This record gives sequence, structure tokens and C-alpha cells, in this order.
Amino acid sequence: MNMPVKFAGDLTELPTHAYGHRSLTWWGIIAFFAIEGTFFALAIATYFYLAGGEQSWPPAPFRPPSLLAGTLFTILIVASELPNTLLKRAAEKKDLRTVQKYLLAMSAVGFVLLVLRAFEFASLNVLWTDNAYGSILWALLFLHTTHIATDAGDTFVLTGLMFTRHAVEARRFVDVAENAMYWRFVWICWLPIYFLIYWLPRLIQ
Amino acid sequence: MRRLALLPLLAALGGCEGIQAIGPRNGAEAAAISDLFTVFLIVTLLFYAAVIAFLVAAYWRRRGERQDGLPDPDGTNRDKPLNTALLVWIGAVIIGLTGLTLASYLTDRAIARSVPPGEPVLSVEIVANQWWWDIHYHFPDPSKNIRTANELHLPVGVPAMIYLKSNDVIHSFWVPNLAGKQDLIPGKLTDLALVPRKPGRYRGQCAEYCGIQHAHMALDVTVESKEDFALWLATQQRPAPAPANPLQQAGFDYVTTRECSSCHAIAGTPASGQVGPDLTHLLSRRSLGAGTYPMTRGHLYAWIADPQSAKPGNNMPVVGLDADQLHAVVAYLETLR
Amino acid sequence: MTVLTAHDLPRDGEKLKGVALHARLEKTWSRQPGLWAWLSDVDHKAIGRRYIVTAMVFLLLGGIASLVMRLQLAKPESGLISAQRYNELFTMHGTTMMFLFAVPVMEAMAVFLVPLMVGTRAISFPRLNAFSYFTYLAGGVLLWAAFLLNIAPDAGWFAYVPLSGPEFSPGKRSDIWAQMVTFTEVAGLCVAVEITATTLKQRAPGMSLARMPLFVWAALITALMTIFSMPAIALASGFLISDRLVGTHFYNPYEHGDALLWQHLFWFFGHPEVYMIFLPATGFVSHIVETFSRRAVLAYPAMVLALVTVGIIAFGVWVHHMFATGLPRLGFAFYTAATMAVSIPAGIQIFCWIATIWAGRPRFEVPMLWVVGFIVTFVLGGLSGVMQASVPIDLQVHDTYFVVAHFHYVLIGGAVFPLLGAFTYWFPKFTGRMMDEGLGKIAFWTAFVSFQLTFFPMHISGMLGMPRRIYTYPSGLGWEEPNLLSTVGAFAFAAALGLFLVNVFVSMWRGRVAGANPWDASGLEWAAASPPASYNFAHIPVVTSRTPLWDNRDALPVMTGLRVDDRELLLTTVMEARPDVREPSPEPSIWPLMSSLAVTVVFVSSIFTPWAVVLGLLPVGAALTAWFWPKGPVTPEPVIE
Amino acid sequence: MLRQRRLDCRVAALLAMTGATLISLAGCDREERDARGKPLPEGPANLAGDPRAPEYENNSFHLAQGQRLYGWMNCSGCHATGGGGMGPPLMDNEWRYGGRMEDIVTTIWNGRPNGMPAWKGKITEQQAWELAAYVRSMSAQPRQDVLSGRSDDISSTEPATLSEREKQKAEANETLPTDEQD
Repeated sequence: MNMPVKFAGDLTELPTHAYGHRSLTWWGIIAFFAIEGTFFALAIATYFYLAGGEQSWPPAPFRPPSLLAGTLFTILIVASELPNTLLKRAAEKKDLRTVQKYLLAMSAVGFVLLVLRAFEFASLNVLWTDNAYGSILWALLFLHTTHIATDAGDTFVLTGLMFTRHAVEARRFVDVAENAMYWRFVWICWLPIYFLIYWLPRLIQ
Repeated sequence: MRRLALLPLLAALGGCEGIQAIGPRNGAEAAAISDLFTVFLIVTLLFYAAVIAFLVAAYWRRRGERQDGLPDPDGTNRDKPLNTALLVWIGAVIIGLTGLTLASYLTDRAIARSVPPGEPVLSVEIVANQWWWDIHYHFPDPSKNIRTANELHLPVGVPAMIYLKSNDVIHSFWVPNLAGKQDLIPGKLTDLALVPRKPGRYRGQCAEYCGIQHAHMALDVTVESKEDFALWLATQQRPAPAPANPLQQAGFDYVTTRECSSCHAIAGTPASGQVGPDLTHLLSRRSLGAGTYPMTRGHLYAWIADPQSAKPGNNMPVVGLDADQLHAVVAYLETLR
Repeated sequence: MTVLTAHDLPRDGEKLKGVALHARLEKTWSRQPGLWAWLSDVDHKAIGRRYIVTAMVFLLLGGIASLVMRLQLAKPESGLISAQRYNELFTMHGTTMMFLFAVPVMEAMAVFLVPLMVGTRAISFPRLNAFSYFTYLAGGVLLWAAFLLNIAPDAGWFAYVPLSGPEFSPGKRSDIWAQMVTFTEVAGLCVAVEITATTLKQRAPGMSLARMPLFVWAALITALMTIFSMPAIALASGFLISDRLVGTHFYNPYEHGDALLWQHLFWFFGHPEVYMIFLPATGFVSHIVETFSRRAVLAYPAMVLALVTVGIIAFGVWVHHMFATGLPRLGFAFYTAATMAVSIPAGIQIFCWIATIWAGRPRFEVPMLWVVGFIVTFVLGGLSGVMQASVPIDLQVHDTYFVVAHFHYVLIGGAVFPLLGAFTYWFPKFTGRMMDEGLGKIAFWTAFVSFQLTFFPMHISGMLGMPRRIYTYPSGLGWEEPNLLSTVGAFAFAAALGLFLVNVFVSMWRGRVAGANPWDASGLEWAAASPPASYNFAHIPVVTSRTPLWDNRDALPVMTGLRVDDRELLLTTVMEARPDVREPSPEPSIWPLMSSLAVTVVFVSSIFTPWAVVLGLLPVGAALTAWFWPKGPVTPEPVIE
Repeated sequence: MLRQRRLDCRVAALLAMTGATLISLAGCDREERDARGKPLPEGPANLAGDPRAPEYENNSFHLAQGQRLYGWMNCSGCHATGGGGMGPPLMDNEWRYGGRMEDIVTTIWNGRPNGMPAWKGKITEQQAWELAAYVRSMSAQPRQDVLSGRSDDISSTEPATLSEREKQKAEANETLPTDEQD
């Protein structure tokens, strides 16, 4: 810096990490929420756009998707908010043992959800090659599956990480807290999609 | 340079030249839009002049003054009148835009009402294909219906409802002398009302990119008196004449039994293909290949011998006729008037 | 682990300043020699420069495509190139200019300038930034490699279905187009995330939102628009490629799909995209006008409000691209009004710039000339845009050369002119040297005049009924003269841009060496050296006004205390920019490149088999894990306070 | 430094691999739109192996033209969209008269007993080849990167891009009744 400067304050005493909106990655994640949320919103808009031009929905002779797998999935993913909240709190308290415990639980939940998701695809009662109704159903479910898969993958990696020497770093706890926040977004996004795939066709039939 | 170039623009608007131009007022909708365009042009040019005048004034005002690179000591004191001016400017912009929006809306409504209910209406269905127009005239008596291609005839003053469909990709129907454009979308039915005001020969062209030969998808339009139209219609309703000499007969035999008839139809003959343009009155049209060639004997030869040279990629194949066959086919086609 | 106290670590301050500080910071921040380090680099200035150079290469390629088209159209019934080649060329031209030049170059300018303007040492997610660049490069290479291999897309840059769909675009041409879009979307979204986080969290202490430079505002709004619009095109092209490859029916009207769905999704992105190109350009103009008029831009709040308004309205106008599709006519009135309403904020901006010149002491140096050229040209394009907002007028001029003229006036006049002005203006920051003024003036005047010569006649050929995207035209419709003029103009315009590039190269080696602030400008980026050191600022500057360098001519207030042995950044609060947290910025890493390569393999092979999406997740996941896995010793900073 | 050099080499190798991936996109003339037909020997298909067979079969444009001709010439009237009706199904790999390009062109050109008309003189040779290429694509016989996806029509079959390629039976041609060959 060629300009003359005058010292007007010192930053030494500032903390080196913070939770929530004080963290830089939190803002990155919020931006990704916005991106993914827009994806879902537009996919849902497409669903309504396609449905709006139809006499019956689903188009005859297709039946609405079977409820079992999707409903189990929904119950599990909503219930997972409990360990998720506990995980987030533990991370904010930097309680490593509890964090490890709930990370393992969340990894298991992620795994079970992915298995249930496979059954969901099988219970849609329509193929993507059948018609546009089938296409948009598969697309919605596919989009949300990538969502689940990325966050489950993230959770697996974090679980591994928290069992290594890096677990003593404060920033890793911030990562865990932010991952828990991301999981909330994942299941909140699922609820309207669940409604659109499984219930709307039944309600307007 | 710019000012000079504006002159031909205005001339193009005012004059009635051009068989495929936006300015001429040959149809009710085109005339309304032409007037609206003039209003827009005047208002926007006024605003443009104001901006340029302000810019020039801003430049001249401080010209020659000390430009020592130091911030202007009293520059910020002028903010108050400028802020007021900004508000005035915003007000002017809003008023101008509101006026234009209103003018546009009223014109749009007027166009929507251009076909008064109860008027006799001609009903034409146009199906777009890559890269030609399939035209059907529908009448209450279905035996009077006709099918033609790439040339639209309209009686002057009679509103025509044009129903538009597409067989493949999106096209856009556009005869600028008569009206604005309307897309033809597969799976949808769209329509457009044409109210031709002035007899003449116009040209339209597909205005939505539709593949390799989008450039050669023109439409000839003839607006004529009601009598001439009735005459044309009567001609078009007649089937094709029988061949009158051996050469024509040989051509007839080839056209109605060989490759041609797989795609083309000629009313009153065994040729009944629906894939390509109807040929019953081919020679009555002004152009070949949807505006690719003018209709002359030489071009007819050229087109049939090799449709892929002037319009490469179109769906008419090179059949590979020998010279005798070619002479015969052309001789027969020339009877299709 | 040794627990150290905060004061044991080396920091800038009274004890460490000047040359010693510079050496210590260089050790922490600068790039190691070698190709590996070059590929691992995460410095926003290096990435920004690569981005700019790459975008300029694509500008040249897209420009060459347009020259060939202009040659073909110079005379009627020209047989210079085939219909197929012409269709490929206009597809390549549009795609390249929109997806590979205009949007990326604006992102690139933001990547380079925003961290400097807000007074921070690095962009927020530097590895994501590197990843973004490589991904963008891969997308561009994919498109142009396809062109060289004779499988270029040929369905237009807008790729309307069903023409671009499985039945009417056989082969892989449209798939390549769709995946190129995916590449640039991923890259663009990454940059948008970085810019958002950087502007919100990394501003210098005291730079409250109300003191944020106008370009940073423009970059922020652009980033937000990117975030909310790019998913539309990514979704649309995803649907397209799945229609083509795995037989979905999104766009098949015979199986409950809809061809117009594409247009809605495409333009929901496509129209905001135009403003994503234009808004950063207005940022350039604001800075140039301020510096060369010697006073702050008039009515800063109105200028910010104008940016925000444009950003919002941009999402409400997409249907004006679809007036001819036969949608319900009454609803169009809303889109007409919304489209016209864009002229209000644009009018505010134009007025404020001219008023700033009026009230200031303007110096008409080369960047300022580009601004004047911008105003004269852009306003004309804006006004022809007002014409097209009207439904009846649009039904006539839509898809004619009138529209071609319009959007070249607003995109070249409205964005490329300011961009060239901005290159000249910030050239010392990019290279440390000044661009030659004489050559710059010649280039400007040639470009300005030849631009009008090229594009003004297109208004006329459009009014004479010439549709867009035709590879040839018959004589006798009055199109010959305007087309010939356009062709002549296009070559002169190309020569002018060539002259500009010659100036760039000559000045890079022989230009006058620039000081930190050669134009005596007011923004923080001019407090950094030219070109800036790897760490940007030795001490974090403190901002007390909108024009910090003008208001602190004796000495710039700064804050001290960031660690110099680690890449530490200062995070501040979102609204007031009060110092809040010190956070480390990531070290260089090869994994962004590796991740980008893995993603490239997935995207390219997905053109051929849908299984690539499933199998490809493994290498992508592995590369991303390696990217985010913390490396090196555990940080010596006390961890549990 | 040496380590540095080694790493550099590795990066160069990676870049070269990416380049190679891109080049493998090359279809040479896979997507050439050749509407006039190549100057190849005139006349009916040479059953011993015709040079036109790969020209048409490995070109996605010809395949797509064949797909449109299939509709235009009303092949679906008998063969439906490949599943068969009055005529035999075309989606499987059962060929009564041989499943090579040359065989199919001969079938189209000369017709076969029990209803298949002769298209000689009704369509051009180029069109017959395009149709044959499309017919083979229904059972995913041509190269995967040449196949078309679904058509813009009612969905009745799986798109060829998803179909498993049916193994070409080498002896298919030998099962031909000799009097059917010309």
C-alpha cells in the first residue's frame, strides 16, 4: 500500500470462529438454499403448469402413487429432526461425544432414507417414459434424491472427520452445526413434494 | 450518420413500398400498428433528443475550465436543483410511458375487435410443415373445400380467420403488410384475423427459426377483388385436366404412379400423397419450393431435377429422372394451371 | 497441541509493517512457482484474470462466427457457406456471446474487483472460485470442440423445442448445447455464491451498505439474480436432455407435455440474464463517471434503488418474448407495463450520470469516451426496447432484424462499451501499466462509428420485413443495401476491437508504469498497489465515507491485528460492517481442478449414457471430499475459548 | 523440484485425457446432413455387403429421416410403431428375411410375400436406406451414439436410446429361403 496509513483499531481480540449468520460458510449455505429452493420451486411450477392443461390428474388410466414407502419416508425424515436438533445443540456446545453419537445416528437415518427412496421410485405406478406426468414425478423425486444423497454423503464424511484428530478444531463444530441446518432445509423441501406426488392427485381426482 | 439513416426509416414507414414490409397499411391490423409505431417513434425520439441535449450541455458547460484533477470544491452544492430535476425527469418518463402503454393497449383492443361479429368471414386453415405451408379453405359446403400450398388468396375487405397448426416444429405465420405474426405450435391451435384493405401481391415468411431451410419458407399472398377471388376459387375447385398429348400422358403416368404420388396429391388423379404440397393447380402459383424459385419453366426443370441444390435439406428427394422422364413430367405439370 | 495465546502469533501492526510486513504476507499468500501451483491457485485476481482472458478468447471466436455470417449476408442468394453451416454459426455466435462471453466476463470483473473494492484479502470461497473457472472453461471447450468436430449445435442459442428435441435434432448436437449450458450454470452459480458472501460479510470496517461502491451493489444484485434465475435454464436444459436421451415427455404435446414450457423456463432465465449483463456495466459507468467528473455520483440512494428495481422487474417480464405464441392476450398488458417500467430505473441512472458530468469537472479521457458512447448508443437501444414492449408493435418486429438491432444496441452499446471503458480504466490494476491513450481514442472512435454503421441499418432491414436466422434472402425486397452496409460495418467494428486488443498487448509490455492510483479515483481498490499484492491490502482499510480515498488524502485509516502467518480474513457484520470475526481463508488446492475434471467427465459422458450420472457420482464425491477434508497440522490458534 | 516436475507431468497427462475424451465425441460424419446422397453405385442393395450400409446406419440424420418416412409412408399402418400388427413386429431381432441393412433394403425395395409391398419406384433408394437404418434402430442395432430418442408422438415404445441392443444373430441370413434372395 503506497498510501500513508494511520492505525485506527486492532482486530487481535476478535474470535476466530462463530456460529450462524456470523460465519462466512453460513452465508454460502444460505445462497445454496436459495439456488436449490429455486430449483424445487420451478420444478413444482412445472408440475402445476403440466397439471393445469389436463382434464384429469394423473392422466387416465394411471393411478396415483402408492402411499406406503413415501409415507414411511416422510415420517422418518420429519422424526429425524429430533436427533438433528440435538446434534446442532451439541455442536454449538462443542460436546464432542454427543456430536459423535448423533452424527452416527444421522448417518444411519440418511442410509435408511436412501433405501426407502428406492422403494418410493418403485411405487410411483408410472414410468418416466409413459407421459409428462410420469416425467415430472420422476424428476421431482430425482431432484430430491440428489438433495438427500448430497447431504447424507456430507454427513458420512463429517462423521468420519469427527473421529479424527481434526475433531478438536472449533471450526469443525461450526461445520457440524451448519450441516444440521442443511438437513432441516432438506426435509422442509420434501414436505411440499410429498404432498404433490402423493396427495394432490388423490385430492383432485 | 444516424440522423441521415433515420430518413429512409421514416420513408419506409410512410411509403407503401415493399411487398414484405412493416410500414405499409395494406391490412387493418398492419395499419393500426403502423400508426402506433409512428406515435412511439415520435415520443421516443423526443426523449432521445432530451437525453442527447443534456449530455451535450453537460459537456459544453465545463469545457475549458481548470481540470487539475482535484475534486470540485463547489460541485456538491449543485445537488439540490439537480435532485429536483431528477424528480421532474422521472415524472416525465412515467407520463411518457403511461401514455405509450395506454396507446399500445387501446390499439391492441382495437385490433381484437377488427372482425365485427356477424360479418361474413372466410375460414382458412394453415398447417405449417418443415418448410412449406399447407393451406385449406373451408366452406359450409365441404365439397367446395380446397387445398393448396404456399399461396394465400384473400378477397379485399372480407375478414379472414386464419387457423394455424403445425405438423412438426414451431413456425410463425407473418405477412407484415397485413398483420403481426402468430406462432404455429405443435399440439396447439392458434388463430389470427386478417382484414385486407388494399388489393396487391404481398409476401410473408416464416418468422420463427424452424430448421435448416427456415430461410426458404415464404408465403405468397394475393389480395384481390371479390370477383377475382371468386374466379380464383372456382379454378382451384376444379380437378386437374386430363393429359392432352402423349408427352403429357407419359408425364401423367410417371407423376401419378411413381415416387411423386407417394407424397403429392393431384385432385382427380390417383396421386393422393399427403406428405408434400398439393399440386392440383401448381402452375397457378407465383413461386416454387415455398418462395425458393419464381414459377418459370426453367425453374420447374431445375427444381424437379434437383430440389436439393437451391433448398438443401428439404424433404423432397432427388429422384434421378432421366431426360425423357423429366421432359414428360414438366410437360404434364405445366397443364396444372 | 500447544495452546498459544492470541498475542504469540505474528500479526500486522506497529511491530510489523512496511517492507517486513510485505515480505511476511507474501510468504503466506503468494503462489509457489510451477505448473502444479498455477493449477492449484486460488487467488481471486489470478482466477479473475484467467476468466477475463478466456472470456475474451470466446468473444473473438463468437466475433469470427458473426463475421462469416455477415459475409454470407452481404449479398442476396450468396452461396458462401451452406445453410447447415450458417445455422451452426448463428447458434455458436449467440451461445458463445451470451453463455461464454457476456455473463462470464461480468462475473470475472466482479471476481477480480469486488474483493479489492470492499477492502478484503481474498474472495469468500476461493476454491469454489477456482472450480468455477475450470468448469466454465470445460463448458466452452466442449462447445467449440464440438464445432471443430462438425457436431456443433444448430438449433439456435434459445434451442426452442421441439426443434431441439429428439425428433428434429438427431445426433448429439443439442445434447452438447444443453450440457454446455449446465457447465456454465454451475460455474455462474458458484461465482454468484462467492460474490454474495464476499459483499455481505467481508466489507472493510465502516463500509456499511450505504457506503458500498455502486459496482459492488451491481455485482451483489447480479449475483442474487443469478441465484434466482439460473436454476430455470438448468432445469429446462435438464428436461431437454432427458427428453432426448431417456425418453421423458416434458415437451411432447402428444403425451401431456407442452412445447411452450421450454419457452417459459428459458425466458424466466433469459430475460434476467440480459440484466445480469447490463447491471455490472452500469457499475463500471458509475465508477468511471465519478472518477472523471471529479465528484461523487449524484443521488446515490436513487442509483442503488434503480439497481434493485431492475433486479426485481427483470423477473416479471419474460412473457414479452412470447407475445406471438398465442397466450391469452389480456394478460399481456401486465408484461407490457412491466417491460416499460424498466425504463424508469434506467432513466434514473442515465440522468444521474449525465447530471454528475454536468455538475462535475469532466475530463474526457478514454474510459469516459466509452461512457459517452455508451449513453448515446444504449439509450437508443433502450427506446427501441420500449417500442417492443408494446404488444402490437412487437407482433410486427418480433424475430426480425429490428430486434437484432435492438439487442445489439443494448448489449454492445449497453455492456461491451462500458466493459471496454472498464478495461481501460482498471487496466493498471490488472497489469500495473496504463493503456495507450492515442490508440485507445482511435479504437473508440472507430468502434463507435462502425458500430452504428453495422447495427443501425438492421433497424431498416427489419422494418422491411427481414426475419432473423435466415441464411440467405432473395433480392428485390430492399434488403440488399442495409445488409451490405452492415457487413462493411461489421468488419470495421472487428478492426476496431482488434485495435483495442493490440493496444492491450502493446501496453502490457510497453505501457506507462502506473502508480497505485493513476486516475486519482476514490475507491478502495486504488489504495492497493498496481497490480495488487497477493494479499491485496497490508492492513485492512477503514471506511468513513462513500469516497474514502478522496476524503482521506493525508492518511488512510486502517485496522491491524490479522494474523500474517495464516491466510486470515476479517468478517464484518452485514449491515454496518462492524468487525466481527477473524476467519482463515483456504489454502491453494489442486482438488477444485480435480473436482472440475470429474464433473466434466460426468457431464460429457452423460451425453452418451444416463448411467454416467450414477457412476460419475463416485469420482465427484471423492474429489469433493478430498477438497473439503482439512489438511496440515491442526491450527495453532487456541481452539476452545 | 523433481517432485514438482513429476506432478506437472501428471497434470499434463490428466489434461491430455480430457482432450481425448472430447475428441472421442467425434463422429466424423455421424451427424452430417447429407440430403442428396453420396455418389455411390446405383442399383439395388448388394447383398454381399454394400458400402452404403454403414454410410446410412452410422448417420443420425439419416436415421431421423427414416423415422419421419416411416410415418409419412404409413409403415405404421401394418407394423404399428414397431410392435407389429398386420405386419411383423420390428422391435425385436427376429428377421424373417435377414436383419442386415442390405436385407432390409431388399425387403423394402422388392417387397415380400404376404403383404409387404414393393416400394421400388415409390420412394427413392436413399429413402429406402434411411428407412432400413431406422428399422434397425428400433432394436437398437446401430451404434448407441447414433440412435434417436423418442419421437414427438404418443408414447408406445421405449426410446431406442434406452433399449438393450438385441444380439445380431450371425446365422440370421442363412435361415433365408433361397428363393427369397435375389
